[in-house]
Amino acid sequence: MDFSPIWLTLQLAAVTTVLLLILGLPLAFWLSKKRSFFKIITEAIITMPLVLPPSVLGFYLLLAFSPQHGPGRWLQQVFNVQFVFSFQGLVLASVIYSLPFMVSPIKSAFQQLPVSLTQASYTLGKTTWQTFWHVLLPNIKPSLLTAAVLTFAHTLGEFGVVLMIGGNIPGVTRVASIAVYDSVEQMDYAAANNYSFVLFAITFILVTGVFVYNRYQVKSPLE
Amino acid sequence: MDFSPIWLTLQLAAVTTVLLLILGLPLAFWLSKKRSFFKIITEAIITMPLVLPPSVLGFYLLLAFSPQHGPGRWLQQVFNVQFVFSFQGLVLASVIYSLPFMVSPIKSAFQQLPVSLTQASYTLGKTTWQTFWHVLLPNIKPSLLTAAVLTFAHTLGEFGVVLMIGGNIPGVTRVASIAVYDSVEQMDYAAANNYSFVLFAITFILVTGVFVYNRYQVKSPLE
Amino acid sequence: QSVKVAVAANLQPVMRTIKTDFKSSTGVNIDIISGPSGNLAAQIRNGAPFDVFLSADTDFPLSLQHDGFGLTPVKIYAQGVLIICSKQRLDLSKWQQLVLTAGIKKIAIANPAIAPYGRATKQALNQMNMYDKLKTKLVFGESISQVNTYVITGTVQAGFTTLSLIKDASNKTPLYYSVISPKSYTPIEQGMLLLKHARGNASAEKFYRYILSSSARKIFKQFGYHI
Amino acid sequence: MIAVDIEKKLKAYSGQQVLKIKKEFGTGVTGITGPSGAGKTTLLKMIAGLIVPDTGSISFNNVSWFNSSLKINLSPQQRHIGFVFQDYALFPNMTVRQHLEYASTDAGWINRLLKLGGLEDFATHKPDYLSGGQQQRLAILRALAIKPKLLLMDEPFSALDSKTKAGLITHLQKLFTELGATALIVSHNPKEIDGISTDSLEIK
Amino acid sequence: MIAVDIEKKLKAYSGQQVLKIKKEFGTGVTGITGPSGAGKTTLLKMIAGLIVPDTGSISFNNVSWFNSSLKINLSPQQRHIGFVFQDYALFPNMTVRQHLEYASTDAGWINRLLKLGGLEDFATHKPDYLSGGQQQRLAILRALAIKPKLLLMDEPFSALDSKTKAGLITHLQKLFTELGATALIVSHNPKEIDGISTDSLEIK
Ligand SMILES: Nc1ncnc2c1ncn2[C@@H]1O[C@H](COP(=O)(O)OP(=O)(O)OP(=O)(O)O)[C@@H](O)[C@H]1O
Ligand SMILES: Nc1ncnc2c1ncn2[C@@H]1O[C@H](COP(=O)(O)OP(=O)(O)OP(=O)(O)O)[C@@H](O)[C@H]1O
Ligand code: MOO
Ligand SMILES: [Mg+2]
Ligand SMILES: [Mg+2]
Repeated sequence: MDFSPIWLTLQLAAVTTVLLLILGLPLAFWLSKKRSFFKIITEAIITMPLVLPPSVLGFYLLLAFSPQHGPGRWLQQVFNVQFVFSFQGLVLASVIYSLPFMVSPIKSAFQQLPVSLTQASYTLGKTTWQTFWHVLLPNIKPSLLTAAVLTFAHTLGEFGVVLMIGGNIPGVTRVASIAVYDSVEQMDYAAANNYSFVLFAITFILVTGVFVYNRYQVKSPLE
Repeated sequence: MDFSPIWLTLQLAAVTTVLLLILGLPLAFWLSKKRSFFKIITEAIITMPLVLPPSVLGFYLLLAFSPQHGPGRWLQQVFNVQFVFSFQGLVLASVIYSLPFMVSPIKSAFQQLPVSLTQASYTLGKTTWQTFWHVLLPNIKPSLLTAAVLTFAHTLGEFGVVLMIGGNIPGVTRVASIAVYDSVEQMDYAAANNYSFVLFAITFILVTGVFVYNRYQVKSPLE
Repeated sequence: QSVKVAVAANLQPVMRTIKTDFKSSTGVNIDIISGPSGNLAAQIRNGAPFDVFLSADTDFPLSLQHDGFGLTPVKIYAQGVLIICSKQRLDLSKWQQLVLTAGIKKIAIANPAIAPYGRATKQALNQMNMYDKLKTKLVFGESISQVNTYVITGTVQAGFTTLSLIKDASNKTPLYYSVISPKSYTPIEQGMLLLKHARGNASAEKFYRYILSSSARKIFKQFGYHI
Repeated sequence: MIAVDIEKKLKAYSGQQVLKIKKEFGTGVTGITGPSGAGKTTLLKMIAGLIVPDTGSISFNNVSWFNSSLKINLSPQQRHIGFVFQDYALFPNMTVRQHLEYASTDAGWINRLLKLGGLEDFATHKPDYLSGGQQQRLAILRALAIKPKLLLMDEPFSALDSKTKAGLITHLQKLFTELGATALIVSHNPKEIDGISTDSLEIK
Repeated sequence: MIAVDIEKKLKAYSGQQVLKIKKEFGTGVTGITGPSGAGKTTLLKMIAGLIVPDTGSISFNNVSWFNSSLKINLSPQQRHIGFVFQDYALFPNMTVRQHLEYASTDAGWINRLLKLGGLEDFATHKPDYLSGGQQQRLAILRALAIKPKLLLMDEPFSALDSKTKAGLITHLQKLFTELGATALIVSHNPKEIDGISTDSLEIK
């Protein structure tokens, strides 16, 4: 059995989740604060990729990054990077695609925290950033974990975009979801079963691990 | 332009979201309370479909519900229902597929509520169910909304499972994501653009509407 | 009563004309579901409610027929022509040298496992001892349609596809192509099967007969298929 | 009449501290005092059924609410208790009136309580928009809304100025008599309930 | 020395209520009293920069903190104030010691504060595991941790028994002198700070 699709998928999901943590946390925080019309529009735009079918996103990425014209040509000529049929292309697509999965739950959690926590931290002379990091973030840990798991998972399951801009290249863009699809269509149910089983096992361990860890986070003082 | 794929998609997303609200809310609540090992396993299993690529899920659904053998054959013979290549099949798949998107954010939000709210409600003689309904649920509204929007959106964007067990049948299983994919394949870029645009417009209105509504929910007392 | 026709991806350009022509002569509307032949066959096995199957080869319909999914014997309705094609102004008459140059970065072929045109491409390239040399440049489209998409959007510099793409009048993108020597691959004989699901559907039978009729043959010819 | 005879280990200090209470509280008001951290809140929560004692028994008017050897443990709902939480535990989603409506359907009673707490003008405010003293009064009113036979009040007057407090206490005393209620009031300032308390308990 | 001359509309009653304060507070302790809902908390929050007054000015030792006509409005951080919130506003994620470490890096000072508040034994506890009085003392210690020149304390002793309170107040007085601090203490029980207060303000 060829393990490269699984390995590739895990890499993709991990890289995407890390990038989105870096990108999504400040964004969620910014969005959670008092709303302006501009913020609402920003948030709607961020939410878009989630609402759009992967095939639509894939189609537009294909058009945008075709090395023949537009941004794709420019990237190709100036940096010699190609976003279609490459791993970095999948990363880019996943980041766009999973962004709302990171941002939304975290933003909601921030909104549910009492304002007085922030106020108390401010009176201690702490900046917004310090408050964010030491007070707010630690108090939304369950949501943070949920968001990270959802993002990782959503990326693991990415299929439509990859089908569109991946090109099914072994070791480069042939992720597990594509490998399974491929095996099924070839009626190679044994291979499909193997891939599915390995993914199942890995993710079951992962998910259970997270939950067991999280168990100790749930508060139940005195009882 | 043929609007049936868009209509179908909206129907699918709406039915799925409603079913998942009914199913997911009590489940999230149950999971948010003190953990047992059994619950952790349950939660891991619920989270599975999310972590599995849609093609894997589609594969197993195909195996299970193909009228060639097993439960699919039985359903076909006894009830004359077929879950593959039918709308009810897509609903079933979407419910399984989107379950964690409903459950996870709501569960985290419940965990972040102070225990004393529940205790206060209990001393007023209220049952767990009444407490859930009148005290806990209203206080996690932002997360609830987020969960519903994520679920709806995730279903709108469903592609892999549908491609696998839906079969692109006009008016029955050709949802928008498939229609776009198909249009691109047929090099009918105008149609692909149209579908994309309509989806974009609908969801932009939806999402902005939700956020504008939610704006009034964000607390900022006195300031 | 409408007819659900599962067609191999290479037929997409021609099916639009077929659909209109069939509608005007019989008044019957057909729903077209297209994809790689292998996918369609797998779906039929799993209960997809298709009436007629137009494959890009004979193997898929034959095995379906063998397993009892068919109502008729498999009939060959056309023979496909494999080409190499590009959106760039390239002199493809010497494509065998050209594709090895650095200017050609990516070449699209259809997935050999599920698309007969991909199978034929692989066979031809192997026969010319080129498959291994090109391996790092190849990207795999799900079907001929996806290869076409990659070619027309310019995401690949060249792709192996069907001649019907060139003959499609509705395609406004100028394309450059060259026919692959027919000796290098087993002829792409495309077979048709009337499926079990069509039992009692007179329109489906009508369509089955229509595909073998002279008016349909004329259209296939227009689109570059050999009859 | 409530009889309590319980033990509970407090996970408090680095070492351990055992809370041991054996006492009968009659109808009327009993003041409970004791230093901060002694276990006053813990005692009330055990009586309410929110925390389970390690061993012992609690019974109210000869109905057993808790008995560790008989494995009896009634739920908080079954005990029908009015509880004023030290941190109020108000519902952020409900207005003042909704708090009371959640607990009672008797509109006359609700209006009477609102008046008693001086919150008529704030009936449509949510807790976030109330001052500290207003919140505390709401917590008291909510506990009274279910017309309980047993009231457990955890520092219920700590945020009130002396005038407001004096007025409220007078009203409460009348109400307790009317309801025939037993009230246990935790207070760090025993003088404030001197006028109405008939008994007292000091912890530790 | 802090000079306050501000106006703020309170969205409180169905009608409206205007809070008008004009006063200079000198070094030492000023007690602030007034009925529940008068605007005591609102006043402290305006001085701290957490709520913006409608008009007027606030200055501390001749530095302007707020001036509506000059559009000056320093952030809470710039004002360097010790604030004890009426509802404590403790950080659920931090232990007692972490609260103080978040505010100060001076380990000696932190240990001194822990001792002063009688919380040495609870240094590793999180707020959820503290009694009401312990929480309140932590809120006081946290405000002191940054060694502020101005302390705003909103009902800081409401959850403390008289003995604990008396001890704490003696210590606080020493500390205030040491820091040369100005303290405004909101209290519904003016007697409790009688011994240390040098001035007083009654609202409404
Ligand atoms: N949820 C909890 N888990 C573990 N220990 C707790 C919890 N709550 C309180 N404690 C500890 O138990 C002891 C008793 O707490 P309790 O709240 O009953 O005190 P109290 O008498 O009400 O004090 P106060 O007057 O300060 O409110 C304290 O030392 C406290 O630290
Ligand atoms: N966040 C808020 N938004 C609007 N109005 C508020 C808010 N907080 C308090 N109020 C109202 O403003 C008025 C003054 O409140 P404030 O909290 O300053 O009173 P206080 O003097 O501190 O009373 P207490 O002694 O009860 O704490 C009250 O009538 C209250 O209802
Ligand atoms: O027309 Mo095919 O089945 O994609 O080779
Ligand atoms: Mg207490
Ligand atoms: Mg106040």
